Amino acid sequence: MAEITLVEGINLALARAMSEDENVVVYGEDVGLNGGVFRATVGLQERFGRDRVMDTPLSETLIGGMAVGMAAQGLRPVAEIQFMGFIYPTIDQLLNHASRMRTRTRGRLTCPMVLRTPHGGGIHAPEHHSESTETLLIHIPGLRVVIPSSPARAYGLLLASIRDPDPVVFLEPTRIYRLARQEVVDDGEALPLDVCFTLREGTDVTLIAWGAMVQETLEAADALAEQGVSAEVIDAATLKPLDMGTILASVEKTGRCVVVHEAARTLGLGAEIGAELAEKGLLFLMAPVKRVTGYDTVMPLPRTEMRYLPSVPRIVKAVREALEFA
Amino acid sequence: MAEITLVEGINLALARAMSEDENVVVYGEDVGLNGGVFRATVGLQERFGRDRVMDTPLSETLIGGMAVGMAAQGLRPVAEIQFMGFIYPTIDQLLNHASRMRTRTRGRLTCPMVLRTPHGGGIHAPEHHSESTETLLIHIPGLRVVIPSSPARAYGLLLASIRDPDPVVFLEPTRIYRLARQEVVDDGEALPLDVCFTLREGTDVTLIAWGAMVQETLEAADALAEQGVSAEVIDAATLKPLDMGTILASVEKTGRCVVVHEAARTLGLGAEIGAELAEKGLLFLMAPVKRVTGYDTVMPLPRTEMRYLPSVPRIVKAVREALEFA
Amino acid sequence: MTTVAQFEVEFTRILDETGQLVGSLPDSLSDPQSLVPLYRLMVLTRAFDAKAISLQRTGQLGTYASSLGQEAIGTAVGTAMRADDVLAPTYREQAAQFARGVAMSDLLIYWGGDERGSDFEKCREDFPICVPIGTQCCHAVGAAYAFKIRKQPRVAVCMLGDGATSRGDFYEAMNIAGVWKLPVVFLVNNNQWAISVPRSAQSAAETLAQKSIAAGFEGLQVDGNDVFAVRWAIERAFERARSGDGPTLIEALTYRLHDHTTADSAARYRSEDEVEAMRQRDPLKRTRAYLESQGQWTDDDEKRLQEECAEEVEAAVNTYQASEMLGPEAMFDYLFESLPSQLVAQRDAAIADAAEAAEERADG
Amino acid sequence: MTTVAQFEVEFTRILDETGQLVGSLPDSLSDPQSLVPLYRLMVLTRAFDAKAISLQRTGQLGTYASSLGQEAIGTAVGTAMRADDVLAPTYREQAAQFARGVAMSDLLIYWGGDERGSDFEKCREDFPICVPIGTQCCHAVGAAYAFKIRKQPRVAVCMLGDGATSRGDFYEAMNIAGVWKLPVVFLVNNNQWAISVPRSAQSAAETLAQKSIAAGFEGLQVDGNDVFAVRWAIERAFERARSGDGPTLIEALTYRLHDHTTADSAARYRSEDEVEAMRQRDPLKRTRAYLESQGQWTDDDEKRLQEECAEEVEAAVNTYQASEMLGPEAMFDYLFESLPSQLVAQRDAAIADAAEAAEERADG
Ligand SMILES: Cc1ncc(C[n+]2csc(CCOP(=O)(O)OP(=O)(O)O)c2C)c(N)n1
Ligand SMILES: Cc1ncc(C[n+]2csc(CCOP(=O)(O)OP(=O)(O)O)c2C)c(N)n1
Ligand SMILES: [Mg+2]
Ligand SMILES: [Mg+2]
Repeated sequence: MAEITLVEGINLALARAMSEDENVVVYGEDVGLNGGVFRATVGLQERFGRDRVMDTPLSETLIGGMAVGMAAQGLRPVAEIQFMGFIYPTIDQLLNHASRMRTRTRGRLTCPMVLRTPHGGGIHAPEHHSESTETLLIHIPGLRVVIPSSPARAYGLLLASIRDPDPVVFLEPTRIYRLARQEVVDDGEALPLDVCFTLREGTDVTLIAWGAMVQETLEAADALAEQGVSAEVIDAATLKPLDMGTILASVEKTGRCVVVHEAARTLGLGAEIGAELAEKGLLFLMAPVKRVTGYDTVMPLPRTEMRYLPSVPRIVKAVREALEFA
Repeated sequence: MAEITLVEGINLALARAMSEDENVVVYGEDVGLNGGVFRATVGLQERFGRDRVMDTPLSETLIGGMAVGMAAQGLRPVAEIQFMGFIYPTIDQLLNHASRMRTRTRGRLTCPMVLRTPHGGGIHAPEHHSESTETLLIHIPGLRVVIPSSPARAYGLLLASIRDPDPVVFLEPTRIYRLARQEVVDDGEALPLDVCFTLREGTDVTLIAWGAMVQETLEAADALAEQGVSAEVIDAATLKPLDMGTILASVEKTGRCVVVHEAARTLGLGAEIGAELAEKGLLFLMAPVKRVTGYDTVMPLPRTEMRYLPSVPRIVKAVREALEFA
Repeated sequence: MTTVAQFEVEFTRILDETGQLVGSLPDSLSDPQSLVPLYRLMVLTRAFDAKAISLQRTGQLGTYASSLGQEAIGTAVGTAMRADDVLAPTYREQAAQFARGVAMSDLLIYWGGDERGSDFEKCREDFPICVPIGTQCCHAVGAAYAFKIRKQPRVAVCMLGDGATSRGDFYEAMNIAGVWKLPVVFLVNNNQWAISVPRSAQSAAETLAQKSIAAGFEGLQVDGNDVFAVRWAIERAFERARSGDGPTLIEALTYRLHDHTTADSAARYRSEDEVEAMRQRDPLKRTRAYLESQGQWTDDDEKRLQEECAEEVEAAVNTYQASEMLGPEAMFDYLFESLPSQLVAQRDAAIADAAEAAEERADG
Repeated sequence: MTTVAQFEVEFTRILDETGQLVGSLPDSLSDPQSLVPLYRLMVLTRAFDAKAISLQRTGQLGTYASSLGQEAIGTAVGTAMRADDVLAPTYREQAAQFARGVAMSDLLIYWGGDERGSDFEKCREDFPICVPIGTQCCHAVGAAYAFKIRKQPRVAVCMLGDGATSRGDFYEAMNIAGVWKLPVVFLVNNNQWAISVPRSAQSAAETLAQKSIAAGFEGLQVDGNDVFAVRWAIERAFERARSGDGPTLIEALTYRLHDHTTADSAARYRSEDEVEAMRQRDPLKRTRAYLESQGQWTDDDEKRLQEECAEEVEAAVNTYQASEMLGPEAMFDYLFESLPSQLVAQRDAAIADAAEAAEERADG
């Protein structure tokens, strides 16, 4: 059992899936010999050959659309978009085809594809390299959207995504690609694609986050614990379909909810959680549902990007406001 | 003063804007001699010439991106995407460029463009012709998203959108393009781009809708009135930035809120409204915030599309549930 | 200055407008009897189109796109394909789909607004009709890639219109097909119009065939109203594809004789004179003339064929009209392999609402 | 079979690798003195690149993309443009931007992660550096359209890499430029690599120049390490554009001597031998050799130039390092011409949070 990073967890899951099922093919820009700009696909081409690990031309529309054709033939394409800021040309194919192929053909053709892409800011990357626009994908019916926040969840959720018979967008939080190491057993065990992970139990407030923000949120929970506040921390993980059951049960217990995401506030996934609470939580909500999010403005260039991202103090402050509500 | 339809209101505003400002150019597929597949641009090419009303090749990515270049040169491009289902290739340009040009260059270059597109279902159109995916646009910081629900608002909001110094996506509800006629004075008066329109005052519940769903919602309000329920009806109209002030004030008065939209439920704009109420409405909300929406599934082909769209009975039922909550 | 690359685009016609051979038939059509099925399919397609239009005009069908005048292309393509090849069609390739085994009733069901029309009984790996223009190009190369790495001698056929050649998808797909030498054929039905936009406004390229030069493989132009020429070109392309030589682009020159769809009025943007001139190049007329000249066809044959086609079409209409409406659960039941629990409540609500609506209709 | 279209792609070199003229200089460069500024700009760009890399390596700059070995292209393009033309650059056209008047300090500020680096003092209508590959092609044609309908004799120049030629945007933009005869030049910096993807894996097209054939206009290939050849080609393209003859595609053959960016290690995917061989084709070396052979350049001149460039670069670094961080309000103040009231609360919160964070830093 090795201690590995999140990005190594991705790599391990890819290798596992490829060795289990010869229909799995991995492709994208620079995923071959170069092993991906974040090294997520390192070693795969050497191990599985150039037919199954392919560098494509620089064509994002094609990267998205080709997967639909491959999947219709029973391949299990796992395509990479090099950064989330370059995923937009694939939306046409994701929305009009990938997510609809089964519906359109009454199940005659299906689309078991995965589109992987690095997600989020905080790594001082160039312009357009720090995006967290999961909303554009979450809103699409028929698509699953998944994001891990630990090496083990990266491994288990990616395996599940590749095995899933329907299209999945798999987001990878760059900021924690190498933040921490964790023991991950390469046992081929997948994680479920429709449940949240309760990372810490608590009684005073429910904190919900995903991706890199889970880290900030856990740190905020630590800070709150020092102040005597018991926070429950949930990693949403499968953003679509979202496990509102777990979230509602938690908020029913704590009475308070703060959602943390780096995506822009308006119609970030926090909106859906808030709206669900506004519908189903009125009898137990003891405080306003707070959203600590990126602003409704453009992600700044790296010198000031941290101002945009939710920080531990911003999370703590929101929790304090919720606690002080009366 | 003529009684005109909504689509004629669009045409009137386009003609007005073009005659006021020679920088306004109108382009897209079939907008020239053919006058647009819905006749929205009819007569414009004849009147303003082929330099200012241009049929483009069948290239949606280009249609979106060319506007950015034109606008940087001080033109005021008003581009048409033939149906909302074909807007997705423009998202790359809208998100990475149009909405950011001012920010990226500290105001050196700007992007006063309008992207018009028909919105929504219910007209028995072919596959992919009945989309209501405004969420994908609303979430984009720096973009305005507007949708009228009457001939007069079509005229006034489109004029405002064209004159606005920043990028606007202007959605046009096909289902009510020709539903009703209204007197519209071609006086060049624009409407504000950041306020909701309260169409009917009421005391028991606030109904919020936009586009074609305003019609269903007003009918539901009629039905409710017969049952002795007084519904306030708000046309959100400017979906981004959304005038939450008006909405909050209304719900503070009525204590209940039902949002109606044809977009899929998850992260439809109803989510943002619900979440805002979960944050700011706890002290006055008397009932769960209900969302009557399209389902989180693919818009069906025309034979069964009405099943997908919110109907008067569905709206009335949601209001009744809100009223019966205790 | 040195010349570093040179290209030519060739145009091929085998059967001229008057029904005379001006080239030699492909080997596969050397038996005169083999020509009759081609003619038959063209006539059947035309009968189907006419019926569909009349159904639409009488409120019995949704918007419909006729292939009038372009039947030779789909006929040649569909009949040249092997059963296990894959077709990625537009909405205007009825003949190709019929040749593939798509039931006429399925196309009516589809245009009648019902998803089951894309659940073909045969050619189950063919893609459904693609409405977002050009997007099918990416699907075809994806399928072709699967054929290639599995070492299957199969070909993916991507059909598209002249308008579609302006989409980036077409180009990105061609480019990868070229560099990966994929077994795919791009067949451009150049019917001179993309709704109201004429070919001349779509691209300054002298031919659409030359667009493949950008992707480093051969493009050729054929008379698309000449079913023999299209067959010749596609067979050649198939041979190349199956022997590992990669993709081919074929531009088939034809003309859209009908409005773009039933929702369009072409009279707004083109002259009746132009259309009339193009009617002279009709693919059916010339094929029939040739068959007659070869003693393969008589007026009686024609009459019988017309009757047969009318009957077949009528049978399809009956099947279509007998199809019951989908239930509300159908919105949910094909979204995922198994419905996530999160959607069960929505499904239940949809079923309940539909039941209530039905009751109300019954009451009212 | 008739040939319906024919095309050729020409390659041009004026100055060979050893610094010998193998063709004739464009008229604009007939005065030997006019060559020195070209050489100077290339040397300055190289000095800038080297400094930027060292700043990045020492944590004083963000990710940076060097133009090492490709300086001739930007130099030729930037110096050939008129002030009121418009440039749509990538991140690898420093020389072109400097020629346009972009301050070196601005590029440092940009790569240092500050939006103000795109607020150029001169060439205020030039587009900022474009990171999403290929997307700038659409901007260039949009600007060119404005020039055309306003009957201004201006040209938009779109620079892009070999990788970018695989993007649909490039093709859609070329296609409309061709059919609308827009005054735009597409200049492909073919440095043989798109990160780790070699030119051969990017497209089967024998040349990238031929991609314009798909759009119906001329494409030509030049030695991109030959500043004279690039100048010749772009001047010719400008002439065409300004006289209403529409767009041109120029493929400039060069080589990316450095890693893709400071975040890349090219050793993973290409051999040092290949790179070493390409170093022999260095554009600076050959230009200097030619100047020397013409008695226009001495070792002293070289020494003085190197010193001058180092000073200029140093001054830019100082300006960069003196720039203060943007305030939190800056996130909001350029989003719209005037901030919608809906965003005021967010702006206030950002300012308050920044203040609190600053306080905490002061305390801690
Ligand atoms: C991406 C996209 N844009 C626009 C449309 C609307 N539309 C439907 S058909 C058509 C013209 C297509 O022309 P062409 O490719 O020549 O095919 P044809 O209809 O002539 O067979 C347009 C613009 C669409 N369906 N998809
Ligand atoms: C749309 C898009 N996809 C991917 C990337 C990531 N990326 C940055 S540079 C690059 C390669 C570009 O190659 P090329 O066009 O040849 O330009 P070069 O860097 O060689 O100058 C890639 C893939 C990007 N910036 N934009
Ligand atoms: Mg056409
Ligand atoms: Mg390159």
